[in-house]
Amino acid sequence: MHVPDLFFMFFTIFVLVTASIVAFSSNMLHSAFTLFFVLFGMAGFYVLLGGDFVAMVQLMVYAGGVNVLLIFGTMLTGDIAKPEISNLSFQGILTFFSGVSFMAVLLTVFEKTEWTLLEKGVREPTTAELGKLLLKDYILPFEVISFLLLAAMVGSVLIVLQREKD
Amino acid sequence: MLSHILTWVVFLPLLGIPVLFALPKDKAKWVTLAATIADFIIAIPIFIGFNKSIPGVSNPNQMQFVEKFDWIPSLGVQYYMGIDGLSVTMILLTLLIGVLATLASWNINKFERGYFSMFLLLQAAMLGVFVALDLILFFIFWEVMLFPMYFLIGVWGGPRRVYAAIKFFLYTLFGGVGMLLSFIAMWYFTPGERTFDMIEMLARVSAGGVFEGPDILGMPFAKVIFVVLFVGFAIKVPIFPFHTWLPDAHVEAPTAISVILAGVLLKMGTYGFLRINFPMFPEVFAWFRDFLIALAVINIVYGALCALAQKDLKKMIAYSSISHMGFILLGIGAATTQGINGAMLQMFNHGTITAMLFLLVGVIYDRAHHREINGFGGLASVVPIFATLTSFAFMAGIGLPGLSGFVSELLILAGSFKEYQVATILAGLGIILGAGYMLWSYQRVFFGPLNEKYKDLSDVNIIEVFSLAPLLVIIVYLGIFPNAVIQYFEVSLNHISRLLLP
Amino acid sequence: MGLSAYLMVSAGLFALGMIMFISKKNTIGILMGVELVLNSAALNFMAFSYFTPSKGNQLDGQIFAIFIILLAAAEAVVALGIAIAAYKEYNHVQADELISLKG
Amino acid sequence: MDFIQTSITIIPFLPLLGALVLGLFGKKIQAALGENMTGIIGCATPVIAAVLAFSSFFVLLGMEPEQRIVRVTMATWVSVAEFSVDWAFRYDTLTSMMLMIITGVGSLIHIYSMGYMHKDESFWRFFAYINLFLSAMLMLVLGDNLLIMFLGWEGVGLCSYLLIGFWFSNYDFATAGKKAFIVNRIGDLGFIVGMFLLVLYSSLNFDIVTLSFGELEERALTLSQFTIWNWPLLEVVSICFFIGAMGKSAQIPLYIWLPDAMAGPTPVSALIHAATMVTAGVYMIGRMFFIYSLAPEAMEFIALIGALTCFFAATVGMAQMDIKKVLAYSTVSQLGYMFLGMGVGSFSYGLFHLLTHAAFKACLFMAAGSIIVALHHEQDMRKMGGVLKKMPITGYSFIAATFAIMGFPGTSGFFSKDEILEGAFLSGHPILWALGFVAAGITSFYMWRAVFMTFYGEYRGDEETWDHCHEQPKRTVVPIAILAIAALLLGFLNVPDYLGGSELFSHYLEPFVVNLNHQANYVAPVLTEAEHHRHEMLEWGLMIGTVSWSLFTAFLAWFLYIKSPQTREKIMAGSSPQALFTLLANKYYVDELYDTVVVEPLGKLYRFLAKFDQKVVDGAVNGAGHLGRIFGQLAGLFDAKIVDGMVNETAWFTQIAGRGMSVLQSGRIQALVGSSLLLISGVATLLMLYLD
Amino acid sequence: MINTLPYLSLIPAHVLIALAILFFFVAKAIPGIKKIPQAPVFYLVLLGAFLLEGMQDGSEVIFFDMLRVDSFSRTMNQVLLVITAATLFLLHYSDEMDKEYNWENYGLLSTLLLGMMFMTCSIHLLMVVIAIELVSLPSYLLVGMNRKDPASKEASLKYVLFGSFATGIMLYGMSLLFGLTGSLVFSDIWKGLLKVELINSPIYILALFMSFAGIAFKIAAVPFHFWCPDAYQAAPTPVTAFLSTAPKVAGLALFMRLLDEHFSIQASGLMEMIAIISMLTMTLGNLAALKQTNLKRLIAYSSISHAGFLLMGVATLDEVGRQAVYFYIPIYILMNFGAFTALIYMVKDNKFDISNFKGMIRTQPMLVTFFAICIFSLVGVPPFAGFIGKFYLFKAAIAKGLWLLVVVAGVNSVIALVYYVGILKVMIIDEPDHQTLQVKSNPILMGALAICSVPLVFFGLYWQPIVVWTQSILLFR
Repeated sequence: MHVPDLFFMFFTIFVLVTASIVAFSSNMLHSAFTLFFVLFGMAGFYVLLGGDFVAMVQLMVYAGGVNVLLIFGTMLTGDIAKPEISNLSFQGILTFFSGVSFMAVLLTVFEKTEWTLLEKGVREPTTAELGKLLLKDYILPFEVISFLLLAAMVGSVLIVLQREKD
Repeated sequence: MLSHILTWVVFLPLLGIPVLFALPKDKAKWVTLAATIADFIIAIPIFIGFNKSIPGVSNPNQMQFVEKFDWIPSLGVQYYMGIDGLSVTMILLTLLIGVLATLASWNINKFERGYFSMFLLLQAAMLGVFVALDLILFFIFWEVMLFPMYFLIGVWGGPRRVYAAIKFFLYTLFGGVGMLLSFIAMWYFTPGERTFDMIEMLARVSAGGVFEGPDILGMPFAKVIFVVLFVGFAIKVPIFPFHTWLPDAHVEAPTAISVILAGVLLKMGTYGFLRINFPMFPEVFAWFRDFLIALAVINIVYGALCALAQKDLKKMIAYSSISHMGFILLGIGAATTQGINGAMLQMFNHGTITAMLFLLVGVIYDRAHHREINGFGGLASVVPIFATLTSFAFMAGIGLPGLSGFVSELLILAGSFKEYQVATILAGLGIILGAGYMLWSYQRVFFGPLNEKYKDLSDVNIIEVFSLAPLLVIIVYLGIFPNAVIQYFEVSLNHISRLLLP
Repeated sequence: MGLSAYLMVSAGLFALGMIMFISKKNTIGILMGVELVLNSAALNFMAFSYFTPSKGNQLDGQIFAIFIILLAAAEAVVALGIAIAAYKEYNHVQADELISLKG
Repeated sequence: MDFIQTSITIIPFLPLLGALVLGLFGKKIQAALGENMTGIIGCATPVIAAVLAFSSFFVLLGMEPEQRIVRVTMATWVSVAEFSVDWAFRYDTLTSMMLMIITGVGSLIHIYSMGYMHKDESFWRFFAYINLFLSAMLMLVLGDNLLIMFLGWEGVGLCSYLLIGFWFSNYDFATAGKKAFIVNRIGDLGFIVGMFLLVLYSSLNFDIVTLSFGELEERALTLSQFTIWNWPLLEVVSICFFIGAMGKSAQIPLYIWLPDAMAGPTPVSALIHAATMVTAGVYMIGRMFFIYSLAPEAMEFIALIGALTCFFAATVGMAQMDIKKVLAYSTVSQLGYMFLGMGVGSFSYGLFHLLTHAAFKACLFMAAGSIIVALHHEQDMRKMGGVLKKMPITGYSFIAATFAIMGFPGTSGFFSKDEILEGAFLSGHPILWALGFVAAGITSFYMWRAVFMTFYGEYRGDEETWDHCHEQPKRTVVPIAILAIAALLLGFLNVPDYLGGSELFSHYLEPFVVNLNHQANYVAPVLTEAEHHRHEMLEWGLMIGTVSWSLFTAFLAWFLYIKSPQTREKIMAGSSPQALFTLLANKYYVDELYDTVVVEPLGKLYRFLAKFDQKVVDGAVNGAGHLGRIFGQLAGLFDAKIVDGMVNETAWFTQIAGRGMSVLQSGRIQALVGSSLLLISGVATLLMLYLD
Repeated sequence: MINTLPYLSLIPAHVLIALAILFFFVAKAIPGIKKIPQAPVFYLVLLGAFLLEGMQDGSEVIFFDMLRVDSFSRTMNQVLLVITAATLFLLHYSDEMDKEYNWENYGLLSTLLLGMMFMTCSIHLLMVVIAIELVSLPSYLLVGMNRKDPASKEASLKYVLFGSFATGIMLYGMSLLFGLTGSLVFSDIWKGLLKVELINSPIYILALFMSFAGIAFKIAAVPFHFWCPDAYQAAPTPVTAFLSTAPKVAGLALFMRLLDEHFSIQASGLMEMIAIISMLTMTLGNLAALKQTNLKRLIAYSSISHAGFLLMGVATLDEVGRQAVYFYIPIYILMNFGAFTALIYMVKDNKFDISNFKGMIRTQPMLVTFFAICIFSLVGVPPFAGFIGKFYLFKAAIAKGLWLLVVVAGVNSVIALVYYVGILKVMIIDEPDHQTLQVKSNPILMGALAICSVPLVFFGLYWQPIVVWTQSILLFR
């Protein structure tokens, strides 16, 4: 067993456990904070998969941005004074089984599929190459997504600030 | 004008609509009357100039008063109108019923302009159906009838009008959609070059062409198309078991609309059989024929039996229509010359007779405000003229010799007897039952001790006489000289008979 | 560890995300489920980028993953904005109580 | 020729004109010009027609026997492809006889009616109807083809319907009219099918289809070679037409309408239900004798039905109390004789009986009507008696006609009935003869019974009526007397050979109606002198037997009703005679039988079907909806609260299907997502299973 | 490094709209510009973009396999621009959106528009995702802008959640596609899927189906349609009109482009898949519509079923089917905008319940007549254009032998009748009562309504112009 495999095992257990806590915790804040660990674990996977830059983006944007946003959201939409914000589930068993069965479908399908595989994956720094790609092949999405972010920002502000009904 | 006479005839009623909205609303009925009468008058050259000796039907160059323009060239859809023996009498019937139904609408006093504009639209659409020779044009006219009819029943009808109107609309649209799909499939798999020109299609079929397509959901193409088309038209006829909309629609519709419904609309189904459904698929027709005859007999006997049980006069007549339409189907199904000619004659005769019956029911309904057969009694002594007129209509409905209904039923039965003896005899039972329900209801309404409630009932007034008299004259005249009408279509229908029975 | 191991992890995350999505009462909780789903998709892209040959650049998958992260951010912004607006309107964001629109 | 052509063209349309005038303007005429004028208009047309008919007859007599036929073709009626029928009339010896009966008896009855219908407010309507009837009846006999005959056939049926229900405010009368019409319709179906069979085989074998009698006669031999349904074609055709005749001429089993038809005014009974219309069936068989001659089995059948009807109707007649009912059953019975005659091939005798019957039965009915009017519309013989004193002319006319109907030697009935019975016997149908023979006695019995109950003995009604009872006016009495004389004398037209006569009537008809034993292909048994002699003796024997049997029963009637009513009461007190009497009085319960076997099941059937139509057919087409509702309820998804849908009461079926989806539309986003997820995985799984 | 600027000259309309987005978002901050009336500016921009699209020519693949601009994309973009202009027009007459925030609203609308314009020409999965998101996010926000309906925020929230769900599924599916083929460009994906053992295998179906989720979400096809009724009901009516048409057009354009490069060996499976989606969509949409009492919601469901019908044309996967879809698009836009214009005309204060329309014809005969034309056209009865649209769709499906689909569609067009005619029944047959809306007449809106409904009759009788137009769209060439 190679070292990366050990890391993989670790991250797998780590991510699935934390994700389960996110999913099944009944305290909203617990979920929100635990999500940070999930995202961190994901970054670990990315590193294992040769995506050093992506892992960094994951940590900065996702863990640092989105997750913080979610925590803020949790607090803003609940009673801030209360430490516990409910994150209860309902139709639990049924949901659980339908989720699990869906996963079973996915796994069966994957199992049946013969993927074309590379001889061996490469793990080397990708930042430079990604930069080039972003400014050449992916210049258009790169530009367009800026509009997306702009619209998202302005729009969110707008909808929150909208006048009360008159 | 003669060169575009069909267009004029079809669209003249539409010209009435703007006029009608321009004038005060109490003038609406006069505008409508003027429009329908004018339509009748400008159509006279058609009946005079019609060449009775050429069959048309499957011969493109034998259609008369043809108007043919490219309409949607990309699709090969044409504005193609023309008539042959098959359509000419139906046009006559439609024009006639149009005028009479206008008279029958004289008492409409709710949204006159809306009523009469819908009425005129309906009239134009009905005429269009009978002259269109392009499948798409035909279908458009066919469906255009639906929404005026919906409103005419729905707004101006009886207490359960909404139900009846939507039921009518649903049934007919259901059939219509099937028809449309079949038309498209027929277009796609036309023998030879694709076309919507039904005469051209027929010409190719009669020259040996066959609609060949892939199996549809595991069933042979031609059979499926045939059956779907059949259902589409059968709903209009209506044929058991698609008939249940008819009693409801009749009961709820205002008098004039019942008249049109029974007089013209039902004929479109059988017209469709003769023009499109059967001749296009002669082989399937041969396969389907026994079943068709069975349906016809069921229609006749079943309709008559149901009519016996009805308590509402209009419903009784509606079921009698079902029974009578069964005769038409019987004649067409037998497809012998007499049978098919008789069917066509019956289409005309049933149009006039049933129209008269509904007009008469309308007269009594206007006065008594109900139609319960058992709610009357002894009216013959109070309203003798009305009773006499009714007896004429009833006797014509029974098929008394000397009145028009007899000749057509005779021809149908004689024709079908050549091919289906037992069915014909069973259908003959329908005639007996017909006498039963007609006389029984007549007796309950007009005979027996006078119902005191109605001792001051007034007899028919002048407008009603004007709307009834022409029908009476036609019924009697055609009983004596049916060939006055038969001569128009005989050649064409003999031709169809040859197409169907090679 | 091979491709299928990663796919299993991503399938697991996907299923957890779905479960959250279907079962959470709090809107923010549902959003978290969405994040899990998006992460599973990104993980897939990363894994495929690493294990399978790519027609274009081998890093296409990684680029896609980056964009997924950005999209997630944008979506989260909008979703939270709307959630807060809704909170102002109804004083809660419990999905099971937001049922005035139905039928 | 020309005269005949003109007159036969005019004859049927004269009464039609009268009917039209009276029908359209009768009410005004009656109001303005009075009843008399109306009556005169009504009577004028048949009288003129009668004059024309008789003059035509004499013109015809002046022609060679073989050429006594005139045809008039006026226009085409129906013509489709090879099927073509004309408006055409045919006048030959048979027609001339019928024309005279119809117009002659018709005229008399019209005149009689002026008296009978006096002071009826619908006087004009009566004449309109009865004129119309004459017109139709004339069409029937004049028609050159089956279709015109059928036109008349139905036309007389219609008029019969109208006249039976003439006093329509009485619901039962109207019902009787309806019954007559519908029963006739059943027979007509047979008629029509017969026609169709001829059409069918004509179109198969000839260029044109014809229903004209002349051409059918030419084709008869050809047609006789075919079979249908494993039967000789002409047998089937004959039976079919005979079914028509059964309806019209009230034979078993379709006779039930005739007794009820007595609900109509008495002139109607006399004209339509005795003299003319009901004999149409006999006329039809005579007209088409060439077909019947080729259908021996059908002939047997006709003879059998005729004899049975004759017998059973006569027995029922014995027990009736209503004088018109007695006459009605008597009519049925006499019609049975006619059919017996036709059935055994003695066409001319059957037709002769038609003629004589027209005279004596019309006379009987009119006399009865006269009495009924005089007794304030009392028809029950138990409340009559001794009327002869008050109404001698009527009474003696009635008695004269009774002599005729019983077959008293020398009267018309004697010759006609006797020849029929003789024909039956000689053609080898002893059993049928026996039925007819017994019936002859019964006839004599019930007729004399009627005479004795009505005219003799003590009056049994109330005083006031008796006081007002008097002889009717001339216009009523004269026609009765004329007919009575005719009833006595007409018989001499056809005195049989063995009585030294020359069978004038049969010979007159001969060119167009040939008795079976005179037909070309009839192989007459060669009789030796002795056999010939024995034959004659037999004829004499039969005649004497019948006459003495009739006289005996007449005596019996006298004995039981005049001489010794006590004996009658004693006999009637016995249980079995009483049971028999009840059975007969109730007409063998045939009406009840029809009710239970036909009418009630039919009623059940149509009521069931009407429900079936409403619930099942209508429902089945909407079946998806029903299923949807059931599933909806099962799944607990059916929400009764949402009944007030937008399209409520319209198309509820589809709506319910929509309602089943409401769980998806609960408004909870999770439900939505969950279901879409389930849908996805469901579809995916299905696809995989399917595609693997 | 390759200069990408020249590529921009091939998408000038996109650029113009992008500039407009910046302008609308930023301009408010600049004191002088703030006073400029916003709407004319937007109209000008739209007109400019329309003309720019019209001036272009030829077919190019640009931005390194990201976009493909051709006559198809340009025509679709023009359609989208027209829809946007119509929406802008309706926004003037609606009281549901806060006019104070017009700058921002227009900015969001422009963003949406830009996204759709990219949807019509994307040929790269990443571009597809971004374009779809570019459409989705402003849509979520616009739905929440209805001041008159308190449920607006709820709808918006549901919409965003559901949208994220669909995006998640789509991304997951795309990842599988990427894994299977190693490519993100449409043509390469189809080539990559060309392996025999792969076709119609579970993973193939799963990957494709999940990838279609985003598109299905945009055109509101089953099972991604659940957001649709809520969002349509609670959104400001002009936005509803917009959302019920424009994203569908863009989504269909994208769908057709995505499917265009498939190989014939793949056709049957795809056809089946899309046919199933199509059948489910039209059936569920129709059935759910039957019991609606809110007019806006009803039209939402009807638009779902119409999406099903449109997918019928897509399912044939051939030129005929696409032509039928092109044919239906303008008609569908006219019908829908006609209906929504009438609603805006009639309804104030969010009274969309069907009972508010009782006996409307007594007071507003013209209005109801026009509305009825639109409704009958939606039903698809002649002589209205909706019939012709369905006619072409049926024709395409029959030509391909998709009989089951044809039958289901046929039955559905009958079911649809029930609820559509139910509306008319309320408006025309029922008697008015106190609930019935009082309508102030507005000639301009009436004119707009006439512009929508009169062509429906005209095209119903003479549709050759649309045929010519559809033929002018040289697809992907």
